[in-house]
Amino acid sequence: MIEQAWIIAIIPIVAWLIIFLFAKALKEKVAYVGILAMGISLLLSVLTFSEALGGTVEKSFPWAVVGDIKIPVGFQVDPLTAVMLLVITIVSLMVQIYSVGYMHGDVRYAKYYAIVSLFSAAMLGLVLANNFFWLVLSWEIMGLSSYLLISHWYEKPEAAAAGMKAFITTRIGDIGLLLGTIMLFVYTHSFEFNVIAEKIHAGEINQGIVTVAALLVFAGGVGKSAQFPLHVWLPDAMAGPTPGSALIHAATMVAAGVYLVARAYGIFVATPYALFWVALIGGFTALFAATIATVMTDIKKVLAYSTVSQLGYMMLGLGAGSYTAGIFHLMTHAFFKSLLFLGSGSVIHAVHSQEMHEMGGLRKKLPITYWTFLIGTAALAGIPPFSGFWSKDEILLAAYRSPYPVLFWMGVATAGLTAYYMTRAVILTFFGQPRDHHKYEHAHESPPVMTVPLVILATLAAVSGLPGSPFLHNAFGEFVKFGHGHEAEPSSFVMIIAISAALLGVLAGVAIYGYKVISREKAIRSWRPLYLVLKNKYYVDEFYMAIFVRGTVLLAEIVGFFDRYIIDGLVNLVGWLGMQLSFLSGLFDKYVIDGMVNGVAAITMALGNSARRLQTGFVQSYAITLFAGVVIGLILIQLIGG
Amino acid sequence: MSYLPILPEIVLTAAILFLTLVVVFYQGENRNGVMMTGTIFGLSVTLLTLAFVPPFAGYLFSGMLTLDGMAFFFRWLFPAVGLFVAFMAREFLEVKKAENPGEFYVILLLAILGMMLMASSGDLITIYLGLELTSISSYILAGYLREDPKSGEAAIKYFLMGALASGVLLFGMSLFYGLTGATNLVSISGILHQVGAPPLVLAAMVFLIIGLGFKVAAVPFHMWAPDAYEGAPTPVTAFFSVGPKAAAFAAIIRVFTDGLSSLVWEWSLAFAVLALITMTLGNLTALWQKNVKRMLAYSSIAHAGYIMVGLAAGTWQGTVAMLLYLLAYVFTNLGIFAVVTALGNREGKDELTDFTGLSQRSPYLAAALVVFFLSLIGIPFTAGFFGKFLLFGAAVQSGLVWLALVMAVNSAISVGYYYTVVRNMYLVAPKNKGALPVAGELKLVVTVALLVTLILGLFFEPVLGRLVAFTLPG
Amino acid sequence: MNLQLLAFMILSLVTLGAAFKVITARFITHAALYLALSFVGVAGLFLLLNADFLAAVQLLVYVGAITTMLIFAVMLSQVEEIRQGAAEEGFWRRILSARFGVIPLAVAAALAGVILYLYRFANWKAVPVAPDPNTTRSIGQAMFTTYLIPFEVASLVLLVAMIGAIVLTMKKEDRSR
Amino acid sequence: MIPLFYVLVVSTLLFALGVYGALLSTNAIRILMSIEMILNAVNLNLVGFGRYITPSDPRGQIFAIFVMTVAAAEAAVGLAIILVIARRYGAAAIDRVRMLKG
Repeated sequence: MIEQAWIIAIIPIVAWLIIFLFAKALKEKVAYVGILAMGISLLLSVLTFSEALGGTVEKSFPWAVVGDIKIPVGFQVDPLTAVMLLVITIVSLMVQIYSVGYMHGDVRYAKYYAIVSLFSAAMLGLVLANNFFWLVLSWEIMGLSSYLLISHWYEKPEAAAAGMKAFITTRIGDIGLLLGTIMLFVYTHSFEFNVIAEKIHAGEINQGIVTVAALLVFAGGVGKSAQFPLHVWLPDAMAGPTPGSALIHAATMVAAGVYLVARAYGIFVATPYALFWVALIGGFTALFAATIATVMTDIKKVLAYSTVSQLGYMMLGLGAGSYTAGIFHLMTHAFFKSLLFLGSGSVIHAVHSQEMHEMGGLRKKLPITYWTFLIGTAALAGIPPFSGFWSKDEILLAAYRSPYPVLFWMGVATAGLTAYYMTRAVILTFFGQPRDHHKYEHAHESPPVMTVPLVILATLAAVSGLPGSPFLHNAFGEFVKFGHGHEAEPSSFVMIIAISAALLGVLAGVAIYGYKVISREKAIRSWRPLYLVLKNKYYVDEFYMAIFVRGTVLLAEIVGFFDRYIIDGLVNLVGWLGMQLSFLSGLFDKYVIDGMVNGVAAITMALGNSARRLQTGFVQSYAITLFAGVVIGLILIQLIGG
Repeated sequence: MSYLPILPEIVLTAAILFLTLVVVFYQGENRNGVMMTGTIFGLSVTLLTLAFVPPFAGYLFSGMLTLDGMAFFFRWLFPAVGLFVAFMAREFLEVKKAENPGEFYVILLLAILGMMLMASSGDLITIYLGLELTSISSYILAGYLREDPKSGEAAIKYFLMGALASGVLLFGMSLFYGLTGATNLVSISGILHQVGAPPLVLAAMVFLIIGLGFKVAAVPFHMWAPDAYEGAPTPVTAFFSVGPKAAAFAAIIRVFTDGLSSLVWEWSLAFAVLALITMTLGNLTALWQKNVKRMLAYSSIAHAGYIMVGLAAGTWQGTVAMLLYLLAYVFTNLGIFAVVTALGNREGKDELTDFTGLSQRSPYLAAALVVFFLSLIGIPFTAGFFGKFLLFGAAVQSGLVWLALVMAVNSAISVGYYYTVVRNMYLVAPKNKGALPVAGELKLVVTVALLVTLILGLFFEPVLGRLVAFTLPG
Repeated sequence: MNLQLLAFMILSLVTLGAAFKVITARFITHAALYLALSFVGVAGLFLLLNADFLAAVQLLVYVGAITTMLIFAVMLSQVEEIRQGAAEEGFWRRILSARFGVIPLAVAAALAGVILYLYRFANWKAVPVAPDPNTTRSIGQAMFTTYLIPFEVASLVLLVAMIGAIVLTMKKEDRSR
Repeated sequence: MIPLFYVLVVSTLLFALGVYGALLSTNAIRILMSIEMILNAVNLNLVGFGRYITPSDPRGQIFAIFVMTVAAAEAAVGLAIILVIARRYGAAAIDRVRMLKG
């Protein structure tokens, strides 16, 4: 199977086509097409994975040859790809099964399944690609599908806006990736990861160029993986359907950025600068987003910022030098975060609200959702022995062993905050007294089609950390590693710190929200400025609005002004000066000295004429530009060329 | 001397003369339809001839013509453009009650002949004559709706500015003649390689850059374009935005890579600067437009800026990228204008608000328009992506990373105004309810353009391979 | 000063002076007549440069065709303002205004200045060879051999101009013959 | 023989006068005349270069003949367009023709 692994990405595309073409005939049966396709892909991924344990495969053919530019088409299956294939297909399958219940009766049911299939196909293609060219192609397709998925309910203005925001914000990063790709190509004459890495390893490329290229590639990861400062799209993207969010924010889109850095690790390790920036941005994002998550009251927003924060964690792991840790956390996170999103979807489905302050006491009404959500929380908070604990521990270990201790403490602080805000979310949602009785009365557990995926994912969230634990001799690290892999030796200090941070967070959450030992209101009151800053997400959106959006508008206005007024304005200015001159030195102009009456009339008319001419549309202005351009061009070329 | 290689041009000329007679002597009711059929027949035969004439590469008629791969590319492209525009024109001329619908097609064919000549010129004289044949036809086409004051205004502005720019271009050509004693591009190139770059040669080059830069509407010589595009009849606007523009790029490639190859450093720098301001200003101004034709005018200015990046690269890879991008741009833009024509034939005002609710009134046109916009933005698996990708590559290869960066930022900005249309189509309730009646030939044009956009996005390799074979040096 | 140079000076003055009057003449019909005079001056210069055939063509095309066409168009126009030709303000009155005085003057003068400055230092590889005594014959020969393609295209340019002029100006009634 | 430079001075001045007229006048017909002056300047250049640079080759004169042909065609089409415009705007005053802007 491993020899034909590319089929895994083709199957969802076929599903997409079938849904696209026969949407009307199939009605809600389209779901089975998508689920069946993803099921087959999952099966093939398992086969591929088992074969990949034996060895890696890479196949490549020239697709287009343009002189000395060879654009390849090819795929590879190495441990990284094998793991990613499994993660993507599992999460996507669970999401699609779950959606049968969640999206039931939706106006654009078929379109939803079509896009989910396309989305999965793009991500699968991305992890299978063995070269930058196809990676960029899949990357762009994924960007487009994310736009469609996020603005699925485009009647809602915020959904339409969020889709656009995601599309444009990530595109800024994409520009970096594209340029990085081209730059690497220009210097190595190859798009293929392995060839590029080899050439760089052999020292054929200048260090400075490698650094710039690596940072450009990283920019792509920053955009897609919602790292600071391009994180703003992700929380808004919650306007999309919740299972879609689970797909985007757990296994596909956002994971792509982390995957990219891992895939291009050969470029990053060649230059210390690049990795340092990856770690710094990752660590900062992790802490930054975690603080925001502590004050969000919308359950999906909490999870959204938590996603941003955890992605930062993965980047931190990669940047701190542990390839294995970053990918390990990517995997465990995919399971527990999709579980949490689907769980929150189940809650939203039940109470028709996303506000945690309108929930409460739901554990009795939604027992399955409650228990699975709790497992997800434990995994995310890093409570042993759930999966998140093991992967986080690896990352903290890597940060601890890195030359920058600040990274380690950033990670620890984030871990504490994570435990705190998740505890808060669980307590607000499932414990205490119902705060909205009307909603509480109507709440009921979701149908099996939704709860079964929850249970499966909960199982995975609980146990998927074990392959990376000492119990299984760090099997994951033996399998997924960069080069020869050099695992940092375990440190009981790190483990103790990690566990205490998590427990501290949980305790704080319980103390404030469970037993009200500390009054929430009082805390908010005494820390009001800080609270406001967090509540407004550090005003990043406002800042962007002011700088970029208004800036562009301003620039466009200036340009439009130039186009419209400057030429004519200049003309009029000179005209005005000339007129003043002719007025003052009236002796030279018989029409002015003909008499005060005539003079005043002439000036008034001329002024009116000038005002009229503030509008463009004058051929003469165009002609003046043409010939003035000639004169300026002639002079410039002599200055430059001479 | 063999006339066989230019048989397509001869066929087209014969078609023009025949159709002129038809216009004069045919007095039936359906002149418009008859002339369209004749035009399409003439262009089809031209294309067929082109396909079956044995390939020929070299100089013809004492170096007046250069028939090479690039010439073949454009000689094939321009009649295809003509087919699209002819299909778009019939219903439009009928709806707008144009007084002499028949002559429209004759003039269109003459313009196409001029464009084909420009692309296969080997001499300044033939370039000039081809350019003027195209330009004079274009002035007439712009003013074709005599009763529409906007059309007349477009014509007069286009004419006056075009004639002045031709004067500038011609002055530069006369200087090159004086400096080298030759008008043949190959001879000029040879002499310039000995002469180097004295000040006057550079000055003459500036005249050529500005004269031709005007024709492709490079900022700051673009000001005529939005006025001419908005005022001209919509099928003519479609033609302007692809035909004469592509032909002017063909002439630019001819003059600068064939004739002024020794000055590549100087002119690539000039085009880099022009490309920078052209794309930036075009995109930023497009954000502000209310009229869809005017918006598309600025969009096409911006695209001319992108294409100039290939010139700025100054390498054969840049030329390949330009040709591929032109191909993608031409068909995508024709598709867009077919939709605009279909809508304008019913609504009549060409405002952005006319697009409201198009997804309900004509889902096919709306979806096609979205694909065309994606292609213009440069999304993968549409024709526009590979063109942009190659342009990026050519720029980076020539060390113009900054230009590639600006281009990438620009294509992000352009999402803004395309999105306005998409939002109007899908998210805003329609102003006029009811399905939009669309003429069959317009649907055909949209479909063909859509197919080209998508097929070129998926299977660009054969086309690219041929383009490379065409432009590879030596 | 030899006679040739004197003739050159006089013809140049006529050409440029008439050209200047084209710009400054108040009535458009006067401007058209000055334009004809300027073209005659250019034809004279062509003669001095041994381009006798071209001088004849110049007289035929410019003076005989273009100027006549302009004058006829002005005189026969049904638009009062064109026929009267008094639409524009006087030249001297506008010379001090910006759009119609200072800026055009500055641009045109700068253009002439820069070009002349560059000419001053140009190194023309002039060939001091006696001119072809029979230019008409050699032009005719070249026109139908070397320049056959441009010749044909030029005829198409005239064709399109003819059709275009008819389409744009023909009255509606004409169609219903 | 008259120095080439003198010829070039005359042609340059004629060119500049044409440019000046085109920028100065509001009358489209006068602008058309100015364009004809520019083309004449180019022809003078071509003939002058032909006389001094390639005396045995009639290339320059032939180029000039083509320019004249095109000039005639351009003038005819230009006049036709001006007449269409003049019917609408009542005059050949080009600065009134400004529906299309911004």
